[in-house]
Amino acid sequence: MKLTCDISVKHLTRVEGHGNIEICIKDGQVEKASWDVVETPRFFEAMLVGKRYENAPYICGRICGICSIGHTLASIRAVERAFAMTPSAQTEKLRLLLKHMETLQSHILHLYFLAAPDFLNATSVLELIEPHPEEVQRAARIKLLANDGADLIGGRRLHPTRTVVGGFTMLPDRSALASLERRLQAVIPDLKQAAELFASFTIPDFNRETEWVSLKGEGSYPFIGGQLISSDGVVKGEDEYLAMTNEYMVDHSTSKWSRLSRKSMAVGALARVNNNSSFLHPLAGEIAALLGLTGLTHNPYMNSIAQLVESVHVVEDSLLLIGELLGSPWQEARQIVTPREGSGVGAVEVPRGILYHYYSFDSSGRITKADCVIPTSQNNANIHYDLHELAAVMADQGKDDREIRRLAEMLVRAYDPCISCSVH
Amino acid sequence: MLFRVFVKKELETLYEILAVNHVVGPTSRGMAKRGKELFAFDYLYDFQDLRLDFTTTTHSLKPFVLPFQETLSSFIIEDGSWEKHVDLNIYKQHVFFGVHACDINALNKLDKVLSEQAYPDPFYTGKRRNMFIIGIDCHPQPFCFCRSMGTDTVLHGFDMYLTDLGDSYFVEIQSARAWDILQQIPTAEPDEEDHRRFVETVEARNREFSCQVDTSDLTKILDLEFQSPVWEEWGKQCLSCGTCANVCPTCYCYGVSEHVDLDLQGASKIRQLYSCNLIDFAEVAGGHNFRPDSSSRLKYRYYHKHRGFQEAFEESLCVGCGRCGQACLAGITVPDVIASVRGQEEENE
Amino acid sequence: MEKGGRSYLGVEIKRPRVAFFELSSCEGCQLQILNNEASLLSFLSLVEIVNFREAMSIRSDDYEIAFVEGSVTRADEEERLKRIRKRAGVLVALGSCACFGGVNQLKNRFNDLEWVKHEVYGDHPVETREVQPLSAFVEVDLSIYGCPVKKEEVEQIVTNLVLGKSVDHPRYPVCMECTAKGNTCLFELGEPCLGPITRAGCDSWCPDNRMGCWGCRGPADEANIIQFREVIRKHNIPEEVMLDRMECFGGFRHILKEMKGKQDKGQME
Amino acid sequence: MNKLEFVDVMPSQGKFMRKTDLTSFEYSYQAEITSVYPLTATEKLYQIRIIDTGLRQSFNFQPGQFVMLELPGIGEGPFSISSSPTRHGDIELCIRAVGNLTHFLDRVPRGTVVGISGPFGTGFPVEKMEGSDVLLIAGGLGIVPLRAPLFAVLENRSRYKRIDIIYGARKPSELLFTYQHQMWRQFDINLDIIVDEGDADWTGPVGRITEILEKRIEVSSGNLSRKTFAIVCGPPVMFKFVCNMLIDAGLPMQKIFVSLERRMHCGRGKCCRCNIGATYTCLSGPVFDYWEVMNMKEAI
Ligand SMILES: Cc1cc2nc3c(=O)[nH]c(=O)nc-3n(C[C@H](O)[C@H](O)[C@H](O)COP(=O)(O)OP(=O)(O)OC[C@H]3O[C@@H](n4cnc5c(N)ncnc54)[C@H](O)[C@@H]3O)c2cc1C
Ligand code: SF4
Ligand code: SF4
Ligand code: SF4
Repeated sequence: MKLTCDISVKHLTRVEGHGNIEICIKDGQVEKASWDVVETPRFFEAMLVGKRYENAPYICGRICGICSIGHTLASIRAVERAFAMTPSAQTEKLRLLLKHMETLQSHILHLYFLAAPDFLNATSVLELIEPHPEEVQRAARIKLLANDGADLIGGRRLHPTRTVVGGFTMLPDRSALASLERRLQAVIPDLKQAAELFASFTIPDFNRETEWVSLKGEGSYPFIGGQLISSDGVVKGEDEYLAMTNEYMVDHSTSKWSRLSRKSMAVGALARVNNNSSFLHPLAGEIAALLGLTGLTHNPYMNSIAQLVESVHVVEDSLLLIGELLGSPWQEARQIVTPREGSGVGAVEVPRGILYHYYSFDSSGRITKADCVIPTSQNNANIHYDLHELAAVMADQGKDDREIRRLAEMLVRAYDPCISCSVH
Repeated sequence: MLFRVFVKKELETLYEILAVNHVVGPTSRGMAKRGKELFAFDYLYDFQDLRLDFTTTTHSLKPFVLPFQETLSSFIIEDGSWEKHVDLNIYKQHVFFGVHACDINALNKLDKVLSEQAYPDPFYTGKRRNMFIIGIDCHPQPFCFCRSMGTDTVLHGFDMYLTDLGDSYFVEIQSARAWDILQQIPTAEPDEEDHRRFVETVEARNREFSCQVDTSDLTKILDLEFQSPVWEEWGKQCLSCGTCANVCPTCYCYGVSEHVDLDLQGASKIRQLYSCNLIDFAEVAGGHNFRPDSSSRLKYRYYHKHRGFQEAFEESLCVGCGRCGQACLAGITVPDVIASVRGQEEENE
Repeated sequence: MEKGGRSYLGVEIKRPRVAFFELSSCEGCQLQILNNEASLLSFLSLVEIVNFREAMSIRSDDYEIAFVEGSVTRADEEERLKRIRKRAGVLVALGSCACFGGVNQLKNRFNDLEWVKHEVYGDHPVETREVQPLSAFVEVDLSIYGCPVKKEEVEQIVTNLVLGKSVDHPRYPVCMECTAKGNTCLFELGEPCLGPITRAGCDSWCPDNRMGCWGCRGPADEANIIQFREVIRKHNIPEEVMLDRMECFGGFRHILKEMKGKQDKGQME
Repeated sequence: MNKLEFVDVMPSQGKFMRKTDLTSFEYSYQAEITSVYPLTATEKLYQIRIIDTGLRQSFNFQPGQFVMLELPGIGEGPFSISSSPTRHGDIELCIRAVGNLTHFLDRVPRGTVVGISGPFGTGFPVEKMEGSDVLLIAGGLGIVPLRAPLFAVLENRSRYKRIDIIYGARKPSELLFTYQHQMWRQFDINLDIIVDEGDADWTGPVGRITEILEKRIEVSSGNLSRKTFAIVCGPPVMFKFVCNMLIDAGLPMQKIFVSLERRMHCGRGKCCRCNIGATYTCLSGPVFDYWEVMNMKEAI
């Protein structure tokens, strides 16, 4: 049977930002399959020019509501590296803990609110409230915990208020930190249940060999700074991010595209797990194995599973961090900042992949040039080529319109694209 | 009035005896930019945090008796009918450990309006009735003008009052409760030497006062100068931000607002302390504002404190703690304003 | 909960159909609404959400209240906005981007839009124009300020909207809320803060966390800018820091324009 | 043992600290709106009855006093009682829809239960006025608080001498209680109505309230008898003109009464919102004689 279909999804739902899917198949041949980002660009890199350094994290956090913590931290890191500052061990721990809270909340949001409805035949989480009350409550519980944790450390769950160049304006209350620890412990059974739920879903079987790019773990699962690595064997320093991302523009998209050794590459939870699985904490490792996430996985739909594994990992890691933080008295929250001429890169693993901020400063600490490379723009090309391949496979299997559309939407969602981020 | 003395190290015992209650006292809040230490009244959990040598606190004790926000009543709404519930929010006994005379006087003044007039406020009165107050002699600061307001000493409104004699404390005991508690630590009847040192200490303190306000005939002068152009000048500087009222130990005015719960099944009536310097303080529905400009609002604040209250209670509603002037970012202070109204600016510069 | 709505004190209360839309923004304000873990269910029984792209696939063009997040930076957004305006009985500007242009309008300070485009996209053609708030194109019935909006406030506003109660923003500045909390003023600590001139309502979110206010809610009624500059000067804070913050969210754009105009005419000392 | 004993304020004794004083602070009577009459486009007359019979009977007020009316979750505000004091807790309020509470009130149906507290404030000394001429001067909504003393006077008509009502409104359509004007006249009351601008059906005089007052003063050949009392209610601008005319006509300041309006949030002399200087309009007012008014800065 020769399949012919024309699929056009204008403004894909349950993703952050505006993007379209077009698939056109004629007589079993894929004529067109594309992923177009139509979000309006906001020009953050230009906005920053001429601004004093302390504006950078504040403004850049507003690139994206979901990963504002990640942007803020990447921005701070870029500034601090440009000024040759080394954050204190305490600041590093608090930042990582804050980062974990964002990762947890974002992953849970994606898993339950954006992805799960597809597996449970619903159009939104609202429809799941009645048939699956415990699941929805569980998701709300975990998300609440992560959000509360972010409030506690960063001052605010989105667009944090305590994070500044040099450290924190204010340190969390110790007893509140201890209660966060207890709540994190209590959430582990919830995560195990979540793993069971996702184990019961049929993840579409689709593989396309991909180059996976992430930070390189050195003794621990990497989130903030360090070397860059790809599953094709490329290793580069943090400052060489441009050689790792190679952004370019395409006509049908307002977001930039990226490539490394192949015509496209991918970043995100799956890339991180693929490249650094040996550093996962024990329970996360167990769950990865349980859910079939072993070896190099080339099925993009497994990104959701990788997110689940990471959710467990960050909870385990947060417990260790809080233990260390509570183990010693508070040190000075904030260092004095002395601006100087120079430039710096900050690379941070945000929920959707590796994020880079780069700034150069004049001697008074004003920004002369800024650059931000966002995970979704690194993934766009890969999403696009995945869609093409998916369409071809589906056409071969003679799947109908509806099924192709469903799988295509799910595919894009699996990447959890953060579009307003990517067209910052 | 009864007096005792006890050696300083017994203070910790006294603290521990009282620590079974909620204890609120002056404690450090770190350093300000200009290198002076900041203090605040807060709940204490450790004697080490108690700083009886504090200079002044940015905020007064007011939040403990008149919280910034308080639920006056809540409603259960069931379709057509409703039920009103009032919870007085009276909590258990609080010990206020280390309060200067001005702040005790401030509470006494608040009592006049909130507890002793018609319609006593049970929310306030309830908290006032459950206070155990230990006063402590202060260290006059360059902005304190309590002596001008007659509030540098306090005659009532506390349980005991401490004066630091160097190696011991001189205690004035005002309540039977205080007496009973002091039975549990070794104290002695003050002797001649203690009396002498007490008088000396008081005199030394009095010499430290440097800031003054001329209050003679102030009520009349305020009336006479009601149209004075100086108010315009101060009005231009005022940020209309309400900070002065928030830090003031005697500002008590408020607004009430009602809120419906998200599920429409409950509602609440909340009062929030307000400030007469805020733009809509005297605005009525329809838009007419009785004090539309910052100068008339600022004038009203002085008018209420130094004239109106005087008329009603024969005392001023200002204890001269100087907090408002310290907190005001525009630098508007009571001594400056009053001097200018009296036409004495130069002297005060 | 029954579909038809209920009554409050005998007055019938309809459950309005509500839609959420976003123009150029970070979508954080919508996220704040999703972040209502504890009260989401009550929220949903109060209003019927018929359009929320970030959370659901089904969409409908039949709605009474439209919440629009983000600012207008392209012709297609202007059209979308005008279409939404036609359909919605009540149009709500959600967040500072929608109310004032938000951080997005920072690019407006460059007179040369071509330079802006080139700085980010090189020679690749992209469409963009001067960033504008919703009110530049359509009538806005209600503004919810904040970057991000405060969820408690959004809930209260939505409740009032449904009940037909008016929505009154505080008219006083952030300092009122901040000093009420017993905070140490940041100026004491040598930090800049726009609290004295910024509209309250956020419950002094930033100063509570020892971060000076950046003015995301725009100016308070009767913001005393002249005196505030004096405050900044007295505390030895560079005026540039104050201007950076006033510029950040667009709320002060009229005031800044006025200040600049005066400066150009040499009227400022 | 060192736990200090908790003092419950409720059972405590003392001068102003009787239990009833303290409990009454947030107390409100539940009262039912028994009927609603639209009077004009923006004003409605509400008949409100305290539900509990005993409480209703013991509810006493003086003409000129006000109640705080509360709709849970919506708002609370002061409203003058506009009905006869002999009707106790069966009161009438005439309310203009201007803000939150008042617009919602405009929507509630008959039968709705509201909260009433009070009565608060001072009243007009109608007993003292017995044996005298009474001049009631009202502008706009000012007729509402005047209705209570008017009822009191009507119920004892024979104890008073000449009674004049001078009532001004912006437009004929804004005149209140038109259905009662005939009845007032039947009680031998001189009712003069004037509007700022007439309409097609308007046959009465057009102009300012002061014009009528001038005529009234002329009747007494420029000198009001010293046995005259005046009650003046209306917008702030009106007070000054009217009261000055009365004083010029020889009326002592203590015989001129006005009802002032200020923003109020408690009605109980606490919130300060109604302060004029430091005088609480809610405790010392809203009814003041003109001497008191003259002595308060920024009163009018
Ligand atoms: C002694 C007195 C008697 C009054 N009698 C009447 C009357 O008989 N009929 C009538 O229609 N109106 C009367 N008013 C005015 C009436 O109180 C206000 O119109 C009403 O409170 C507005 O409330 P709102 O919630 O609708 O307005 P909003 O603007 O939403 O007001 C919010 C709150 O501000 C306060 N407030 C606002 N305007 C006034 C005001 N003018 N006076 C006092 N408080 C105000 C109230 O506490 C109110 O709840 C009287 C006012 C006073 C002081
Ligand atoms: S000095 Fe200022 S803060 Fe202190 S009591 Fe007087 S008015 Fe209040
Ligand atoms: S910190 Fe900011 S908001 Fe708070 S009082 Fe100071 S200036 Fe005002
Ligand atoms: S403190 Fe200022 S910047 Fe922060 S949320 Fe409030 S208004 Fe916005």
